[in-house]
Amino acid sequence: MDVELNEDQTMLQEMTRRFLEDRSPIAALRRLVDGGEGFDREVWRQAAELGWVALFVPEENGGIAESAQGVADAAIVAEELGRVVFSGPFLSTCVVAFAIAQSGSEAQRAEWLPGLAAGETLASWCFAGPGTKAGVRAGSVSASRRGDGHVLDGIAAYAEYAEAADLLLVTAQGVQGLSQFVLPAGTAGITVEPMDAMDLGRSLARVRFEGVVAGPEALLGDAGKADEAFERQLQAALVLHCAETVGVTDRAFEFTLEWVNERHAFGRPIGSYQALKHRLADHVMQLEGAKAAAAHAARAVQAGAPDAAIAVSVAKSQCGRSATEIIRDCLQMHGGIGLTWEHDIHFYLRRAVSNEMLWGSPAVHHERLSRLAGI
Amino acid sequence: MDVELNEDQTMLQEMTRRFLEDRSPIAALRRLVDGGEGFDREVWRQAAELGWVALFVPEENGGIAESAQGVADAAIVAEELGRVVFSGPFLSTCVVAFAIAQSGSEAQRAEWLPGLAAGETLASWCFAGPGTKAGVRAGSVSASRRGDGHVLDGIAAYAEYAEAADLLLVTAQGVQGLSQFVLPAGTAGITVEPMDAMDLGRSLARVRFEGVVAGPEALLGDAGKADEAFERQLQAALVLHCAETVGVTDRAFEFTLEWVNERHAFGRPIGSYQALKHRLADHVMQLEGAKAAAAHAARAVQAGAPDAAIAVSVAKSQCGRSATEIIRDCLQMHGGIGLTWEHDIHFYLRRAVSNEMLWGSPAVHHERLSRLAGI
Amino acid sequence: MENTAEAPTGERRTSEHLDTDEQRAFRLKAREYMAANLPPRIPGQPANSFEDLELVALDRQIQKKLYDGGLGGYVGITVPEEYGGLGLDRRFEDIFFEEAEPYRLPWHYGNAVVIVLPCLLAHGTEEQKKKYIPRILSGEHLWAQLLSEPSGGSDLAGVLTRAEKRGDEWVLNGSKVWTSGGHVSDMGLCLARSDPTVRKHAGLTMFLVDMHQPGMSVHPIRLVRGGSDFCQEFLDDVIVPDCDVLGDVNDGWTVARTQLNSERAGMARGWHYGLRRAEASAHIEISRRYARLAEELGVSGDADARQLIGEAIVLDAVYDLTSKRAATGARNGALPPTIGMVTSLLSARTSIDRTALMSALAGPVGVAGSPGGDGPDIGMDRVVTHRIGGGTLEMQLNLVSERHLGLPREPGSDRDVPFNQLRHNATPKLAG
Amino acid sequence: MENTAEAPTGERRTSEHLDTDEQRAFRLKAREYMAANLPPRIPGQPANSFEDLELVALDRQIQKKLYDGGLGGYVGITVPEEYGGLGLDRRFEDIFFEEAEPYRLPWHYGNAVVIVLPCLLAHGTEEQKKKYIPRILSGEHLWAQLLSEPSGGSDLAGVLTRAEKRGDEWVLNGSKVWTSGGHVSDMGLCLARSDPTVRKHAGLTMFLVDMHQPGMSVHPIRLVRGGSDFCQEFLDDVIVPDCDVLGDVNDGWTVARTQLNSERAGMARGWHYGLRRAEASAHIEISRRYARLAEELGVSGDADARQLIGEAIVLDAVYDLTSKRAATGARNGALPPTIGMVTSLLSARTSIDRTALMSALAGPVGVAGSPGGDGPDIGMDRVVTHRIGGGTLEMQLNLVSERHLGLPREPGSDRDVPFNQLRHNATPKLAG
Repeated sequence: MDVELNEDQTMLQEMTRRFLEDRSPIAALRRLVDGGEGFDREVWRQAAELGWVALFVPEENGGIAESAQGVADAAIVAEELGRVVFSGPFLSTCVVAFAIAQSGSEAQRAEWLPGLAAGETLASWCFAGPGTKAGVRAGSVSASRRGDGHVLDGIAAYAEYAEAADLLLVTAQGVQGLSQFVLPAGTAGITVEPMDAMDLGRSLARVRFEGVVAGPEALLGDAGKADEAFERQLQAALVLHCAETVGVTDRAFEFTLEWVNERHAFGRPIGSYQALKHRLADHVMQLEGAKAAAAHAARAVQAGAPDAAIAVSVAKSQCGRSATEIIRDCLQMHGGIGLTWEHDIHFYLRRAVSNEMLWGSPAVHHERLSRLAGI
Repeated sequence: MDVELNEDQTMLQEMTRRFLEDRSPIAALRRLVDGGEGFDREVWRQAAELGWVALFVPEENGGIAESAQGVADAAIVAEELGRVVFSGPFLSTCVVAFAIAQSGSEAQRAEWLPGLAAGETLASWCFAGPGTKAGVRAGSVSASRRGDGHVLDGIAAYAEYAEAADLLLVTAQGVQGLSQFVLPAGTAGITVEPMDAMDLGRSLARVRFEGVVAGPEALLGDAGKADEAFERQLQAALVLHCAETVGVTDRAFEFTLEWVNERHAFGRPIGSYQALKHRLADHVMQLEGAKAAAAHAARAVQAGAPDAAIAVSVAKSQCGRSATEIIRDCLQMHGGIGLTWEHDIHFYLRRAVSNEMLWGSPAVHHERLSRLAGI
Repeated sequence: MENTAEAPTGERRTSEHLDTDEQRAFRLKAREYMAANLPPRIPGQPANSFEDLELVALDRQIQKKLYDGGLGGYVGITVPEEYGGLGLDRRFEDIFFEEAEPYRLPWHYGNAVVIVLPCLLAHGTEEQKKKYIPRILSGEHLWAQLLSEPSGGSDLAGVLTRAEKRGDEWVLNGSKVWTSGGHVSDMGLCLARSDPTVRKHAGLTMFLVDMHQPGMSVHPIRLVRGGSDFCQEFLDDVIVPDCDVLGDVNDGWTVARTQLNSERAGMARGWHYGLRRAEASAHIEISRRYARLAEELGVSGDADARQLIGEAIVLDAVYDLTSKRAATGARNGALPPTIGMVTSLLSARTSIDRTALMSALAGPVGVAGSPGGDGPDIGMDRVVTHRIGGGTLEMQLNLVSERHLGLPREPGSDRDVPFNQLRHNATPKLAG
Repeated sequence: MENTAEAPTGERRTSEHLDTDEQRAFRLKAREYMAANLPPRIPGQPANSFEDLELVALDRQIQKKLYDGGLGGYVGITVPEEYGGLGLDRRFEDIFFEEAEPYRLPWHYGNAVVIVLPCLLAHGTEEQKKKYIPRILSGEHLWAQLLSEPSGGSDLAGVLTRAEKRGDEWVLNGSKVWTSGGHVSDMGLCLARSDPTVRKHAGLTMFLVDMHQPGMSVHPIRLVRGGSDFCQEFLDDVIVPDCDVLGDVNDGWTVARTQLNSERAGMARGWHYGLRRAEASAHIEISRRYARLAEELGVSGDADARQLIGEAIVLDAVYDLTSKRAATGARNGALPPTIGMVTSLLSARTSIDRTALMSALAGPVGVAGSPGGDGPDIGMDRVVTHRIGGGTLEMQLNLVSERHLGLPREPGSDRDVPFNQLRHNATPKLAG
């Protein structure tokens, strides 16, 4: 994705790809789905050992975050995950680890980070509301002061792997502003309702908060002052999300290219027909656009650049729309076989469409960009 | 356009086409533009003799409107006008004649209709405001009661051939609702400011009303009760506008088909290349859609069918968008020559883009359709 | 859009005032018999869905009822009497469909009456017509088309299924795919390669195949979304007697052309006769789905959502008006018969575009929702938006550009080469 | 987007800290000389516009100043000293452009330095290099490319212009078109057919043509919107001495390939060296045009307008990021050189898409407005959205699919046939 990877990053990429080809190829997803399972915990633990979450965790809490490349490196991993339509709590766990590492007290960091880094603790990030514009703003859960703590009420939707999570990071709206809370999954008043998701490799849930009591030990950072921290988390999450989408698209495009070179119709490879060629040329153009936007977003967020907020929205719109459009047409180019359950491409397209709309649809990011443009 | 023309209509179509090929081919427009003239009054008078405006005027006022086919027949003429990118006040004069014939007092009809039918009186229809959403609503001119008449203030934009017009039909907003007025062009307080239009075959102007006194003889229909009449006029106007757009598209598509069959590249006609073929296939599909929608709108408005309001908006969106998209790509298929002043196609594309946006852009009609759908 | 029954129009329009005495008598007979014997048309009920075995069984009964009641079965009115039809002219067929509007018709016989029947009439021996046509009209035989193959769906003349002559019968081996209702059909129209040593169009033969024989194994295909009414067949020494060759040996492509043209003509007409309402009188009706969806999503007041809905309304209406205009124009000669290809293309494009609009409207709600809710369906519509029936989009675009617009064909590279010297694709197994 | 100067970045970033002593000395010399001699870079001023004769004259002066000041002219730093350059390595060129950022550079020499210079270096005789290269660097010669012809712009090897040998000179007859700045150029690089009896790529020769001779008549082309800096030339017994054949006789296609590749490489790099800002450091900047336009149109608060603007921001940023990434990747080898074709395609697509968005945003305001206002420009942008430079969209799509993706070429029908047996198009006159 990025054309300026350093040696370590190239190694990380190769290692991740080899691990996934070996332990979590697309055939593994098919088996998980047919078996009615969500994801493979053993694979996840091994992956954690490779340092996937540790990228966000400081050394003293069991991580390797001194590399100062956390987001950019994790984006490399995310892109590889996309290529195999990986099923597992990578994104949510990373963002929660990032949040606790950045805003947590020493006690919170010591309590949660080692488990997250080791793949033993799973986390879910709860912030989005349930509507059509969900994905970039928090506020569907409210926090009201009670004693030295807060009471939380409301619904967070599209929470990834909440069903499996040990830990929830909740962003809630109070009278003074946003606050964030770290809560064990079993906290009284929390109900997790699994959602029916078209992406068969991603567990999503609605999390209902009913009079949930969050003590001071659960508060992450200062009460009512989490707006900036939330935006940083969102940016980091969008970088990973976009990188993943690029991987999904890249891989589907790759095997479609193989297919059109190999499949013959009327005595010629179908890839020699100009109509397909021109469509594929447009697709690679959009894909290059997605790669450029995603790579720039990773760099901008990593560096805390002034255009980071713009960069992630540009990337989210470009990656999301191009993924759906490209893979939809790749499926088309496969003819009828692309519509069968037996072919892999539907897993790619399911994730593409799903990623286009989660974490802010293109429309949501276009609106955000207008706002960032001062309009 | 319509697949169910009767014998008279087929004759009208042929006669109109012959007349235009003879008196007003596209080369005539080029001469008018190069000469800095607006339109050819002599051609207009001859056209009126063929009954173009008379279609809307009752027999007793010098017309032939007993055929009960006014709108549908005029749509046949409009389509032919589109094929040569005709420059002249057909649309505005027809709508004003229609309005006076439908809502005018006996005196008003006797005063104005014979001149309109004969091509001696030119008329402009003033209603649209100046903004981006202009085209389907009146209200940028206000009417306030004074004595037994009204005083008009405000600006109407995009008024066709207002500079040349002898007569203005103004739709104005009063406290009770819309009112319409028929005013001689020279009435005190009216200023006509020509607009710079990309369609070189269509004169447009802003018409400024400053304390214009409109006596009771100028009032068309009842004060404050013109909403329905206005909607009927709008529907009739949209039918003609869409039919014209279909003609523009049809002709540009036709000569592009000739071009791609004749022009060779790499030893083959360019029309044998699959990429062009597929685009042309999509274009003819959209063009057929435009024809079907325009024909249905003509029939629905003619019959006063319950879906007439929906039908014109469907047609306006489909005809406008497909015209621009098809002709833009036709220009593309001409290569560099299509971009030269010497080639005709830019006149077609200018009218297409212009027609897409005037009388309500696609966005305006989509909004209107949502409203008509009860949303 | 084409595959569910529409509600009968509130106010029915018939051409009753044009009836002759004989026509009037037929109309009254049909009216009375249908009222007594046919089930009502239920809006939203699938027209054909071979997965729904009860519905298939119901259609078998309806077809039989229509035949037994002297109405010729579904579409038997213009079929000559010696083949079980009524031998009447098209006007009677129009009357039949006018009267049938409130009732369900046996739409699962679509393949049989729209495609197989014209092929039998055009190319069948007297013996074949007398044997097979009455069984279609009486409801005894459901037919399938055994045409596409897993090695290449678009290149229909490139079929690999082999037919070898052994004595006075033929032995067929190979695989067919995308067969609607293969698992419930009694007979199949099957194109196979009888001579691989000549150029590909020249070595084909068309067979009438008994689907109920041991060599024929039929497997329903699981599609992305779950089941389907498509099947893949494996032909393992399937036997066809000499008398069931349709048309001449090695002249199967001639029959296939009739078959394809009949299918296209059927699509231009609206595929299943009488499925759509009468054409000329139709008004645009905006689907109530949009208002309901906007309400459910809470976006009724959003300017951008209203844009998407307005656009969707235009798409629907344009598709509807275009296909009705095409049907009228093809019938009265104002448009060439190839206009059906344009309609078919528009149908595909419309569904692609509509699914994109609905997906944009729903945003995340369209990709995940409460179990059993219809949220994720909106997202899934984007996955399955392309169609198998009617050929791939690419083939439709080729057809429209070459047949309808008359643009030059691609320089062909495989038309004049002996078939066994061409490169062929592997034959994947599509059924799970 | 590519054709106007950008504002110098507020905060300049240089690689000064990496300089050796020699480089540091060069940098300071350049800095001082430029400050004293070059006009400032004015944001929005056209980079090149051959219609603007004053700007062309200014660039001639700037080029001369750079040469006289010992900076090698524009892009002469890496050119060997014997041809008038400085004979330094690329690092010095980078320093030159870092220092030149606040100033106008002689961008009208783009054709000469990006395209002609590499052709001369690769294929020129020693005599040609010594004669022509110094005159480019010193500002004496502006060059044009005489390549496309009215009979067919995409099929470059299909040129009809004839070159006939008469004694020790060549006589050229024909017409060329889409020549940027033909009317102000001193020399032209001209491809002509020297042998029509062989296949089309084999009978071409490249000539260095003096544009100031009687047989050469140059006519500016009037485009849809008014003037243009494109010309059509009519060659009527244009004379070229033998010594001005570039490369071998009948081997002109080899030179033309260098020419096309140089043009593409130039595009990938950002066409005019130094026109864009340094790559890696760039942030996304949202054009202020959108806020101004939204304000003027009164649509700042409209949800649907904000969608269109957001989309336009994405288009701009993606184009910018993609071309910068392509330039970096092509330079460090992470991406193949063909990536420039992708950028070029994206540039065309972006302008098509952006004009559509702006047109939708403006609605009727974009098709008619006050005389002198910029309303109708928005509509007209949709008319002129396709580009002539860089080949047609179709050629770009072919290039990306065949060269970048490696998809099979179309079966060619004209590559092996003698040129005079092919069908050719007529040669229309495009200039009014």
